[in-house]
Amino acid sequence: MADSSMAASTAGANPRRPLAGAGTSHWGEKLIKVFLALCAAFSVLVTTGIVLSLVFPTISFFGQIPLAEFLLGTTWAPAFAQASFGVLPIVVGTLIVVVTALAVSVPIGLASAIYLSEYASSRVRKVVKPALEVLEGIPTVAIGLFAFFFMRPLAEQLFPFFPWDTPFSIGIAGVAVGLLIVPLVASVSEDAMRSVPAGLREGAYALGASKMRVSMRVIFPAAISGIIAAVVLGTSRAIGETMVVLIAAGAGNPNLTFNWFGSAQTMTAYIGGTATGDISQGTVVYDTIFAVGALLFSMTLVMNIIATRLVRRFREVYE
Amino acid sequence: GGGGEADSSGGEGGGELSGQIQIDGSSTVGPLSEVAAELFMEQNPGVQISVAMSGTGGGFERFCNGETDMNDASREISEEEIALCEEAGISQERITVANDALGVIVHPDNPIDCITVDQLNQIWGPDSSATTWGDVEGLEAGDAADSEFTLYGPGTDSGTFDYFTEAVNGEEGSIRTDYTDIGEDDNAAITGVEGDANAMAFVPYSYFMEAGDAVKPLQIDSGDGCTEPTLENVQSGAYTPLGRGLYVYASDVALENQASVAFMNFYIENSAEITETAGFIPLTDEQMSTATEQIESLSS
Amino acid sequence: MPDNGEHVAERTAPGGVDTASPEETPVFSLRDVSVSYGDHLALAGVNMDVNAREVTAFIGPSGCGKSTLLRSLNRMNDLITGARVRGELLYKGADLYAPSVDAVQVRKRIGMVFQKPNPFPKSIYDNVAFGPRTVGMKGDMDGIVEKALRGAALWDEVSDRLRDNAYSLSGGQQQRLCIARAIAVEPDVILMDEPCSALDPVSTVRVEDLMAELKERYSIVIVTHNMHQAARVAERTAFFSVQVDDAGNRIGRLIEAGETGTIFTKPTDKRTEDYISGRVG
Amino acid sequence: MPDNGEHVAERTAPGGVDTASPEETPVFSLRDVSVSYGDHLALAGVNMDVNAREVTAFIGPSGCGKSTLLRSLNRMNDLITGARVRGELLYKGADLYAPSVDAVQVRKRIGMVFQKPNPFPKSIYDNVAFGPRTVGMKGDMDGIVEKALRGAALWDEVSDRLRDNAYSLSGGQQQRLCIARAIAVEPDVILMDEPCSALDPVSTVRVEDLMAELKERYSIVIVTHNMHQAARVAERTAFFSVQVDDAGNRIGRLIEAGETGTIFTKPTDKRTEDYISGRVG
Amino acid sequence: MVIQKGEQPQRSRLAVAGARSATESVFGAGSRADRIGNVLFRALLLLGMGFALLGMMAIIVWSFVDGMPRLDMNLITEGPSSITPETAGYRTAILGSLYVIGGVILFIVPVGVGAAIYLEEYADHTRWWNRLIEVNIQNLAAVPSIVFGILGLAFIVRGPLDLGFVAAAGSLTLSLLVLPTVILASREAIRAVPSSTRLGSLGLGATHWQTIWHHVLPGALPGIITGVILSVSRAIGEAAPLLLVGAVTFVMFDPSFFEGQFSVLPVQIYNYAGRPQEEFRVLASAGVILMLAVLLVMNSFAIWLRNHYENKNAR
Ligand SMILES: Nc1ncnc2c1ncn2[C@@H]1O[C@H](COP(=O)(O)OP(=O)(O)OP(=O)(O)O)[C@@H](O)[C@H]1O
Ligand SMILES: Nc1ncnc2c1ncn2[C@@H]1O[C@H](COP(=O)(O)OP(=O)(O)OP(=O)(O)O)[C@@H](O)[C@H]1O
Ligand SMILES: [Mg+2]
Ligand SMILES: [Mg+2]
Repeated sequence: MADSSMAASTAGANPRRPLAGAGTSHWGEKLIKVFLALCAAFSVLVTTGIVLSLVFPTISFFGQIPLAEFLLGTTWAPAFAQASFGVLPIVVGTLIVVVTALAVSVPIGLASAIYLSEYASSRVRKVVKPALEVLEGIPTVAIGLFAFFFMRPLAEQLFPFFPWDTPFSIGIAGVAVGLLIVPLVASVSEDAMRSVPAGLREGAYALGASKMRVSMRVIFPAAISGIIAAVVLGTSRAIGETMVVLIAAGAGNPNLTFNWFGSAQTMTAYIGGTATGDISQGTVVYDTIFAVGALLFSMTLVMNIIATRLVRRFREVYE
Repeated sequence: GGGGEADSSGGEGGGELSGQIQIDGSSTVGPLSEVAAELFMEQNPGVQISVAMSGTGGGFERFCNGETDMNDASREISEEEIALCEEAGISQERITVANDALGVIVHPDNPIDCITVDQLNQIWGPDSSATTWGDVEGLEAGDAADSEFTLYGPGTDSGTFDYFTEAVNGEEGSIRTDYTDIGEDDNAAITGVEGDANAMAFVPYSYFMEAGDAVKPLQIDSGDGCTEPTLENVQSGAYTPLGRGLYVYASDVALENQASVAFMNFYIENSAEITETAGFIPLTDEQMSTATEQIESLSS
Repeated sequence: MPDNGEHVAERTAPGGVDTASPEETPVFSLRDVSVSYGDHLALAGVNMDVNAREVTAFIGPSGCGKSTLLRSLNRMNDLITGARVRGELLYKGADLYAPSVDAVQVRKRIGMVFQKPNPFPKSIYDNVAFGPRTVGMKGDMDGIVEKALRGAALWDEVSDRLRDNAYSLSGGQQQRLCIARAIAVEPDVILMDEPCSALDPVSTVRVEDLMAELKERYSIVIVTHNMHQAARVAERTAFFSVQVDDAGNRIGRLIEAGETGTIFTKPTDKRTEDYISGRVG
Repeated sequence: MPDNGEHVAERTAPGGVDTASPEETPVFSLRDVSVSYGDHLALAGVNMDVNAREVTAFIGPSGCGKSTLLRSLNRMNDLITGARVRGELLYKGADLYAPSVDAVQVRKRIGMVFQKPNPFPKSIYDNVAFGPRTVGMKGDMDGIVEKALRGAALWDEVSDRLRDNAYSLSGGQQQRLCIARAIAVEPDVILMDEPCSALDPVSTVRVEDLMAELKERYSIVIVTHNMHQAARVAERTAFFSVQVDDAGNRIGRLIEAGETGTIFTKPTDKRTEDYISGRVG
Repeated sequence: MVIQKGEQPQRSRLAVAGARSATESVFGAGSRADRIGNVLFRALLLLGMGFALLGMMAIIVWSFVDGMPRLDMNLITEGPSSITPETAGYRTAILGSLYVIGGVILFIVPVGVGAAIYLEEYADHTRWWNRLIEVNIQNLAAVPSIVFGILGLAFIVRGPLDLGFVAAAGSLTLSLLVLPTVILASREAIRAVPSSTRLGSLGLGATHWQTIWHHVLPGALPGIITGVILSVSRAIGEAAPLLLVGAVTFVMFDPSFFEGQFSVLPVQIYNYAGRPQEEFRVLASAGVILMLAVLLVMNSFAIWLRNHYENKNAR
């Protein structure tokens, strides 16, 4: 049957093509898609840049220091006369900070998130949520100074029986980093909980579930992928935090120690300090910056692969 | 990129100089250059001086890349860095702009007042096994002899660390490994020593001067008797081996412009005011004339 | 159940509450109940009783406040900020909105099934088991789940995939799952907001049969658009409508309530009659 | 419209497409159509024609693939990853799934109303105006909006609050808004997936009347659970059911399709008869 | 019910008690353990949130107490000084921060949201390259900021882009740092837009982009804005990567975007905090307060914006 043309369609007169239509928007749509795809692909470029900027100095580093010594050695003293390049001490320093920070921020952050999403009145939420977001922006330098000048002395006064040998404490630095990431964890996981459809909440309440049960058994599992993402983001912030540790953790000593109360160095603080220090470029010591950077990068990579698996496993579909 | 593009139409010493001068380098010397820059700009508002503190090494990298005009340094330029500069066709000269002293500080209650270089070496040396004051030969520690000491040192990437290890232990970076590294912030060493009767640390002059009575800088005996780390003793060279110079490296390329030359001369001529403000020790007359000559020869 | 003037052997409802025969104590007594959302008065001046062990249907045009009133009966409106219930709303003689009453306890006894299916993003099994676990029911959970699923006419379709996610079910299946979930806790009253609007006729019949079965033990209130359904399942029917006041506000009102037969055949109010006759098979 | 062997004066549908009389070109021709989601075959071997300017109803039990087939008719299934349509699906003789066909153009001509009301979170006005603006309809937008709202029997209720958010409407009002929205672009075909399942009878009547009006100009396919509705509004009815194969898979099948009267009174297939007779009101 | 001597209060108390016990006999009270558990749980949550807020407040208060003496106009109007810390301020650093942040916003909003739209709305997730991009972004979000400093130094300051040690380079470095956060937050926001909204639009014959532009983006806007706020807040406070791209600078003149040296607030604060003289420490604390004020202003604006859209968007 004859189809007369669609408005603005040249092909519409063709009775065989009742569906042909304004193709004009087509190009626009394609162009937009290409632009958006480029935006997304840009991130790959960034990663490539990071890898490239790390890889050459790292290769040069491992030309002089065996990989095994780097990864397994227990003394980190690149700038010493008897130089030693065992990275474990600063890896352990980083781990202490991360574990401490998570121990502080996950319970506090999730508690805040659940409270805000499920308990708080909208008025409270309207005040507290933005406040958390402002706090998220507290400069890390400020938190470092606070940890060093306030928290650490206070901790010694409160718990004099612990071995506070130095004005520094890696543990206190970890607690401060924990404080720093609380808003992040809280805010991201609150978003996840709030985006759980209201129908689920209603359904659970209608079964006589208490708020606690609704929060923990329905909302929490439904939002778990977002919550894991929040914790992963927090973890990576903790691993990557430089300034707080630079100020409040000192640099410890080159040997492998697990002293929570004492001074120690982390990987990022080492990079930050050394890169702005007086080390001359082209030396092995200078190259350690990149080797440590590469290690950090690989560690976060591995962590993320694991996290992505977890998120995928827990992602719940609704609607 | 970088500096060097100041236009020199203003003529010498006048108030009409203009252009940009970029300085980078050591964070120890940085505050000194800042004071110099600030004072200089007051008189020459047309000149814009920026002082970065990427560290001596990072600074040399930029300096030899032609990105900066001058480099603050708390140590001498290394072989690698010289090569870099040569590659870029930049010839540089070390100009001493101030004197500094490393102070070995202890708690004010510590009975020790004076220490020999050898005793310092016994404490800080790479093979040291000393853990109490009493372990150190000839140290008059009195009641504190049996107390274990705590040691603080600055970041191993700092010029202060290099200088101290070389002066006391004979080799850069040669030091026992079980002391506490305080990293970037020398104030932390003051805080540490202040709060611990058995602590010892070494810090730059400005830090222990500012701390006042909170800590006690020890006199150093390098064979000629105990010497206090005072301004006069450092200038006269009596405070050895922990007195040191602080440097600005300038390049021939940078000194092609009048503003840079004027600034360097200003830096030297006003040494007394600049160093006092920044908490360092002024140049001696001899050092000043050497510096002036160096500037002269580089810029011609 | 005839009221012969004395207590017949009473059955104990799962909630542990003794229920009287229908004629004795109404399960809900509403006196001048009105509900507003913020400034907006959605429903006003409702007076009615809901009898125990019967099905009561709420009918009326869209927006007349049926869902609103239904949600007031188990305090689901507590969850909507701005929602406010006024008047006297008694459940077995006890004020539902007394300060000492815990809304959670209310909802344990007064279950609800919603208009849009809202299964949890969990397995089919866990969806059904959630309620019983919540109210602390002991015993054979598999049995409880199976019973509830059979009750909701869903067992045959899902028995071999109880561990699948509930979202893999079709819309109708999801709704029946929600009914199973509500039944599983064996509440005292079940409120249903258009529970069959997403069901096919075959499932609808099963659910309606189920209601007939359930009303022997439970009281049921159902909102429905399907007047046939009301006629089939409900002993009593309440007809609501929207009145527009002078200021142009649309306020829901209870027009009349009574025996279903009476409402459908001899409505006393003109509006009811109009509505009933304006309807189509 | 009787086919007298020659072209009767053809009306031009608003989309600008000439539609043939029903008997001439079926608007949809399905040949051996099957739809699967990933590995799961949801619907298989459907052969049928849908005539223009008629209402065609899809009925059948829950999960039999009615919605699935409906979505295939305007390529909404394209949006479900894993969904795959096989067989020949012709729209006015043109292959709907030909590579050169743009799904967007398809949906401009073949509109859709969904089971769950899904208004946009915008004002009532903007909800209705979005479609016309999108397809570039010129002219008096206020008039277009009013006409569509009247068509959906919603105008009287919302005319004084067109700027209010659509979510402030009750469920039934929301669904009628969605119908208004679909009507506003004056498509060629309107697909409706249980459009009345959330409507009260009065609105239902209006919508049904509307369908009767609309079918003079548009072709309508409706999925419904309400067999009375199918009987009332549809010229032709297709009955679907679920077959369980040996492996236990539940596959949707078209059992029979034909004149509504025939299907309801003299079904040729036993399953249809069972379904029809097992149904209620 | 026993009524004692017509005592009014006593009687009404009894009446209340009677009514209560009647109510309780109807509804039961729930098990004691349950009730205690619920109260305890709520208390724990409150405690957690209290900790979060108090901990952060302590930092602010502490900075206030420390920086109080220097809270004056000079703090904003004056440049840095090594000679007169009593009157020195952050003028040039504030300008530097503004330049850097302005650049960050201009960069991350289009690129970040664009990438998020692509990944949520267009990308076929079965294709390896799209999966690569996703995994890559997630990983980038976890890369320590200092590593971005290394990247910035090698590729932006020097190398291919060769911008030099200027504000633009710092800005770009921080943009790369926070880009993944913006993308991830925007994706979450876009994903939270119900698919029924999309279907409704597509069902009307709207094109994919029309659907995104008119329905998905407006719906996701509050979430996107939150993501941008979080990212920009972070960028303002971030010092570590800027240490490597040249912000550790004493500049007494107003900076510009593409030319000349620059400094930013946190770096300037860090710089002052490490000085031997007490006056600089005070100045540093005052700087912290200044930064918080800047953050507050920005956040307030963004929150206003977000509420504005949230109200428009429904419920
Ligand atoms: N959460 C809410 N907030 C504000 N107003 C509401 C809310 N829910 C319902 N309303 C309003 O209250 C009135 C009654 O709505 P309700 O949903 O109870 O009607 P209904 O009879 O159930 O309609 P339907 O048959 O369409 O479901 C309507 O005008 C509606 O707009
Ligand atoms: N998006 C989807 N992904 C996977 N399977 C689906 C999807 N949608 C539907 N199905 C499956 O396809 C089959 C047919 O579903 P469909 O929704 O078409 O049924 P229906 O006849 O519309 O049922 P109802 O009357 O309950 O709406 C069901 O088994 C369902 O589980
Ligand atoms: Mg309703
Ligand atoms: Mg369906």
